[in-house]
Amino acid sequence: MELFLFKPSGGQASARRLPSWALLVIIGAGLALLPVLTHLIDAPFYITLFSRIMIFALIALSLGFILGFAGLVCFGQAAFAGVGAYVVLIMSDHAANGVPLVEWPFAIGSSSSAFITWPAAMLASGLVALVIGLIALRTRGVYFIMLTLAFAQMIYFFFVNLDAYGGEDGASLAERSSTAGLLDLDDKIVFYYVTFAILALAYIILRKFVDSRFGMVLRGGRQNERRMAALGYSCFRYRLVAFVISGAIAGLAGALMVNHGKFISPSFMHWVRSSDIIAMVVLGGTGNLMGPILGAAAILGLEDVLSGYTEHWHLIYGPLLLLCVLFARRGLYGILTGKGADND
Amino acid sequence: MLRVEGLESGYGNSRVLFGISLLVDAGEVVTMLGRNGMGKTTTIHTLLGIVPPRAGQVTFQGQAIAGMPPYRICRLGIGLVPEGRHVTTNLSVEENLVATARGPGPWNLAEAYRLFPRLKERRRSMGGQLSGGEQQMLAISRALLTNPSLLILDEATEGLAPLIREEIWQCIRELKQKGQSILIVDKNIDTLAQIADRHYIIEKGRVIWSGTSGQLQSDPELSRRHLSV
Amino acid sequence: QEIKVGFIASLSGSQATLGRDLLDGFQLGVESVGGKLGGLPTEVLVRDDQGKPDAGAQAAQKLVERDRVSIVTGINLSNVLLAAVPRVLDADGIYLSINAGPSELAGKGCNSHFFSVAHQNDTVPETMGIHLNDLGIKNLYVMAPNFAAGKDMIAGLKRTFKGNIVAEIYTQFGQLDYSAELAKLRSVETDALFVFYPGGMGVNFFKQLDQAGLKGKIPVYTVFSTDQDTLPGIGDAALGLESTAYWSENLDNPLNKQFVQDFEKTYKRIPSPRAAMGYDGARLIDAALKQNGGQFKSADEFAKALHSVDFKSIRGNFKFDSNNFPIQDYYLLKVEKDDQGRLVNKVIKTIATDYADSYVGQCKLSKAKS
Amino acid sequence: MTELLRVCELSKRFGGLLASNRLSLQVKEGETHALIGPNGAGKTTLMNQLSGELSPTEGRILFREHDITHLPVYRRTALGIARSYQLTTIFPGFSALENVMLAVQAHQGHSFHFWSNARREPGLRRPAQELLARVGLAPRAEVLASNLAHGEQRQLEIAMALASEPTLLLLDEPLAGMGAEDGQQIIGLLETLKRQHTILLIEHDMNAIFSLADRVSVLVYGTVIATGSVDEIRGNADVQKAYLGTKDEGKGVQHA
Amino acid sequence: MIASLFVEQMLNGLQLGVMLFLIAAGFTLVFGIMNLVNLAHGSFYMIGAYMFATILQKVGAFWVSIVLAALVTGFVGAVLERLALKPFYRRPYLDQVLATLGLILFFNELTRIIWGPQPLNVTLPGALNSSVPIIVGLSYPMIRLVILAVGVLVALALYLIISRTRAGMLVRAGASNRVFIGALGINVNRVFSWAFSVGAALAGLAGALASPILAVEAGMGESVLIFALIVVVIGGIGSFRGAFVAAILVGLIDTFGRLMFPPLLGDISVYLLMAAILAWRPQGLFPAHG
Ligand SMILES: Nc1ncnc2c1ncn2[C@@H]1O[C@H](COP(=O)(O)OP(=O)(O)OP(=O)(O)O)[C@@H](O)[C@H]1O
Ligand SMILES: Nc1ncnc2c1ncn2[C@@H]1O[C@H](COP(=O)(O)OP(=O)(O)OP(=O)(O)O)[C@@H](O)[C@H]1O
Ligand SMILES: CC(C)C[C@H](N)C(=O)O
Ligand SMILES: [Mg+2]
Ligand SMILES: [Mg+2]
Repeated sequence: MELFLFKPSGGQASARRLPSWALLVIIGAGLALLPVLTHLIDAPFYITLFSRIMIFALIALSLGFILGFAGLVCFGQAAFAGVGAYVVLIMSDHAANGVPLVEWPFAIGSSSSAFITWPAAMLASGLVALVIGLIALRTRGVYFIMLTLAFAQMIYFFFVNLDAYGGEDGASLAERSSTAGLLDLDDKIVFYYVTFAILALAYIILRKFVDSRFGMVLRGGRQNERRMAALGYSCFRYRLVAFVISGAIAGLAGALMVNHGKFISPSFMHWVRSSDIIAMVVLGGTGNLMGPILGAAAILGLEDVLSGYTEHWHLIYGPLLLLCVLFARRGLYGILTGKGADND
Repeated sequence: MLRVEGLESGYGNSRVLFGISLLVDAGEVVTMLGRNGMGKTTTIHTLLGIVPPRAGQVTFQGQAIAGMPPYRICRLGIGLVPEGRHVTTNLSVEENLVATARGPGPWNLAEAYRLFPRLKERRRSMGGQLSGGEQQMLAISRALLTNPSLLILDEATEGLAPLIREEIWQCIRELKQKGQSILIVDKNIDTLAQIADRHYIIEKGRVIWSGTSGQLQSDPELSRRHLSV
Repeated sequence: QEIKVGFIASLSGSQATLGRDLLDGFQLGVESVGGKLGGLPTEVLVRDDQGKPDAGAQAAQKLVERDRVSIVTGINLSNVLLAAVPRVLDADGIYLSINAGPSELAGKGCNSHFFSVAHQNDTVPETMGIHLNDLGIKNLYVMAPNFAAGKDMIAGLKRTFKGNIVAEIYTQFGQLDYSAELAKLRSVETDALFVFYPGGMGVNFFKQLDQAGLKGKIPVYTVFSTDQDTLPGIGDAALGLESTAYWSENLDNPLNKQFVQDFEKTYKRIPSPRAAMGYDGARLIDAALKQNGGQFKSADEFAKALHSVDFKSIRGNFKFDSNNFPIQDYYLLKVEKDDQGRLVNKVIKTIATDYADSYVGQCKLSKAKS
Repeated sequence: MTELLRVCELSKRFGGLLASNRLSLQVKEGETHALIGPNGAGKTTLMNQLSGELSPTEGRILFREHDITHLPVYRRTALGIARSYQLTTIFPGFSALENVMLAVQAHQGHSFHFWSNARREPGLRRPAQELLARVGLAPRAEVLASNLAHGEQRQLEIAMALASEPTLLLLDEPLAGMGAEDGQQIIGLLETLKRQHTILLIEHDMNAIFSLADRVSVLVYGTVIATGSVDEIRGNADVQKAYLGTKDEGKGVQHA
Repeated sequence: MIASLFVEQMLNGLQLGVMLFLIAAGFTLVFGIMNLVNLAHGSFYMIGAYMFATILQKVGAFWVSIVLAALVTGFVGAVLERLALKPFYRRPYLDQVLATLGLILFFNELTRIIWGPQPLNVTLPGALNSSVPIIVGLSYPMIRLVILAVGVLVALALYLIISRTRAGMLVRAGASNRVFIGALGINVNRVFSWAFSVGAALAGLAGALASPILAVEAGMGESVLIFALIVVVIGGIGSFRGAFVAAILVGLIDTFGRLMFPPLLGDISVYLLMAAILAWRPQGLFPAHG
């Protein structure tokens, strides 16, 4: 109650700095043209870095969708991504050894094709999200956070104990996914653009979702669940669908991730990773879809820059994070556009 | 006892109070009247320091208190029954009463239970489990237990059953007889006109009329215009 | 031309003493050849893998792609190594291991650009197995952390040990509290205990073993866990523990004496095998570069030189097998106090000479040669 | 008039407290039925059981002869029961119009639409605008709900309740915290609603009760002690003793 | 044989349990009651351990070092609260999470700079480093018994303070009613500052006690933090009784789970426990807020 009682009003009046469409254009064009730039300054490494940033941006986006619009703070987003990554790894591994994935009750062959393994990754992560959601979505707030954390840790330990694929040490992906000869994912620039295209597509789709009737129900449930029930909505179903969508997108990001680093280990799924993802979303600004992308770029970019200066970069980065939260109440998106990100 | 002069304050960019002045003498019962949203609650919160004052002076028992933190102001002897009750939901009824009680003075637990027997029945219940009206009783008792020299009641009878409401008015009459100073905000103007000594009518953050109960009752036009009664 | 070496190791976390010793030894090795490997201006870029495979892999990738180093070395943990090495080899770099020697890279996964100057993990416990057979131990309780090296260690032990394994316990990597495992150990009949607990895990394990009053009751044999990177931490709880190894601070040869003396002078502590292998590694790079006329022409050329160069190791007998892992001698060591009262590893006896690892046969490099 | 709602022997226990004690009550189709009683008598608790937010310890609730005792909230809404709360509950981050649009959408029942922009859908906007007009909020349609005045928020809440075209409206102290002016406006609104809906109303404001209600039930310690017309209740000695006070209460609350 | 294994595991579980309680108690003070999600609470555990290791080296006396370490940590907590955390009391949880995540990184790095990246090892003086016979065939480490005793005593004292004293009531009233408790003449800021420091001191105490059996290293707080969080949630946020019961439960399940279950089940036993309890009682065992 008191939280609202003394909320300073009139915060809306702060000057608009940058229209959000302009920000979108800048980000989009910047990412599209980056390879040209890195070529000019002969710093091909940045292609790798930004591919990585975009993959994390995709995970953050998937979380930003449910966190910002449905109020679901999921502490297991990294685990969904990890599941996707392992699916690709395991399928490719089986394909390389010519062993079918499952023989009973019916044979499922294996494949290293992106057209099969990546959707499979989404499917698997979506299914995992479905199961977790069925249980966790019955609770609220901190209890929801902790339940998602618990399930994520269970998944984490499942892979820690999966000795066939390296257990805690993780495993390397022998070959990147094949694309029926269409694209050469070993080419860094090709991989970069594939990642970029997927990120852009996910953004557009989620953008549509949040403004649709479905999105309105999610947002309403975030603001006042009791009222939603009284209106006749069962928020659970809508949240479950959103949760599964989010999990599937994170799974796709995982498929990209294992292709990017050609390596996956359970530590990608540890709760600390998930908290990094949450940090990206919050720092970027909740309640809009550009925030998570900005947050991922800011955190990974800062890490790259600062760690280049001193090995003790956490000493600067930590307090910087705190100050950002303290002064940029609405995240980076808020700073850049002058808009309240959290105002639904 | 309490003197407010030229008090101004607001929330964020919006100004709500535009120079409120009022006075409560020892032993006096004074009211603030006015329609919804005119700044009565804001006045109370500002003089208690809950909302920071932007201009003006507040003296309580001769001491300037504007700018002090609320807890220091209240320790000087002000007991508040806040609008909206604000009982502590996760303390039991009895703990709600004991946690902030202060002496010395006539009010203690037994006295409070005598005033509201219903609270005694529910003493082990958590504040948050009480019905709306029970919470209101708790908020009033809680303020009394600080044994204040000035009691401030902000919409203290809201949501109370007529019977209980009448008991509260009776209690205030008694307190007045014992010499307690009281500042009241309430919607039951007729009752207030009988109990209180003087009245201030607040409109849009300004005092637009003040006078005695007699003056208020003799001017029905006043009530109609400013209080829509 | 200058030579850039990427050095990755666990410089923080439970394995940090290993990383520290590797780095100190390596840098002392560089100093010992005048600060210039192969006579070239030398830059060593140091990165911390925090004991995590993903961090190590990322560090490796940055080193080869962004900093364009030609040689990467340092990694102490086998699991980190397995994640990082492909990054280096994909970018046409050379990896020279100075500690971790996972079986995966010795057999099917061997590579002409990957070298281990230190050991192949299995060999050390294999020689311990031989020793346990000699002692006539019938029942053995086995414990190790659950990660690549831990699995190699137990596989190696089982390859030579002829008795009965009472229990084979894998604990979480980095576990600090062994009370549950010790309770279980106490409740089981066994002739002896074999453990592999490097770094901080070893410090905690042996201290807790002692606190629980179990140390005197069960004879304990170990590998890689009672060296100078853990001994000061364990303290007197380590006294009397026996291990097998291919190097000791007390190994008696002039090169080694010189090294131990220099190391103690520079760092005010006794070197561990990690420091020794760091030192050897630096000097091996130096020797190989010198053989190529003080130049790094290409990864292939350099790899050839590494394999063939006649290099004087401080451990004495040493040469590369066809899978680029060492053939060397193994000793039995025992923790005792030296005349200054410091805990040291005394060399008790030689257990195996010119000992090669068991994976070399699976390595395609060997087939090409034979 | 037929019977719309029947509460049979309903009990709700909170630990040692019986908040509803074998409570029975009938609400007839079309009537405005007021519920009064001392503080803590169990009025809100009864409301919560009717709307489905609390489930009773014992007893049954029949709505149009269907047993709804254990249905979840949203299912009851679908059957035609809508409520407003003792404390205002709206969607603070949406505009007034969007608040009502969401209610309309709920009633239409097509919420698994993922693609088209809901805020621009005429099928939602038009009915929502009509509802706002009905409660007198049309000019404030675009204002953020959290910026509406207290009275306006209560109006908005009623507009949302109406979107489901409910048969039965449950209103818990709709006049609480309202000054004379705003209160009068709400009473006016209720007077118009009264003709189209069955209303179950909790209020401590006797003037409102006496001017709106067809029948009144008095709740004391979780049980209905009397039901009757306004005049019967006003004259009932038990009610005066338990609730109204012995004095003529009409005077004390005249201006509330 | 089996009996002694059971007794030993029981003791181990209880010892882990009280340890978790010490950490969770402070966390629940700050989170459950003052509404601040302070992830850096684990850092106090770490600071307590480092302080203890350092002071023990200088002073040599065990108990003096323990008490000093807890006090110093409490002081660090007080300073931190005043300097960095005050503004976050009324912020949304996620802001708090992010800000205190930043603090974790800061403290970890700071300890690395001050004490070096390698773990410190604490060697106990004299008798504390030995074991005591408990039953036939079982001698149990002295230090673990000490932890058990201290933990139980502190838990008892805390329980009495929280449930019986006015200070305890004010702390419980805490954030749920900050403004109007203030308007009743209570200096809520001071109550909070004290509660925060006490919470920090308790975590510091836990860290100091744990350091002889675990290792003192940067980042040691994070792994216990997650367990402390689980304890708080299982117990019911803001409930001390709940935290105590949950801590013991978690301690026992984890210890026995590692021994009796297959590896995967052993690893996740605590998480399964939490999921099961929350599925059964979505507000934890002892929901504190009515
Ligand atoms: N926390 C707040 N933030 C912003 N504006 C506020 C806040 N509290 C009150 N206001 C505004 O300040 C003005 C005065 O409100 P106040 O609560 O003082 O009125 P009041 O006279 O007590 O009314 P009522 O009779 O409804 O209690 C109103 O316009 C109200 O909207
Ligand atoms: N969740 C709960 N747990 C325990 N007791 C409760 C709970 N909810 C309500 N009660 C008790 O049940 C009784 C009835 O409460 P209820 O809110 O229904 O009263 P009411 O008739 O609406 O009163 P008012 O007119 O004051 O709003 C009260 O004594 C209250 O303390
Ligand atoms: C030598 C040991 C300390 C480490 C081990 N060789 C590993 O690969 O992790
Ligand atoms: Mg007011
Ligand atoms: Mg009520």
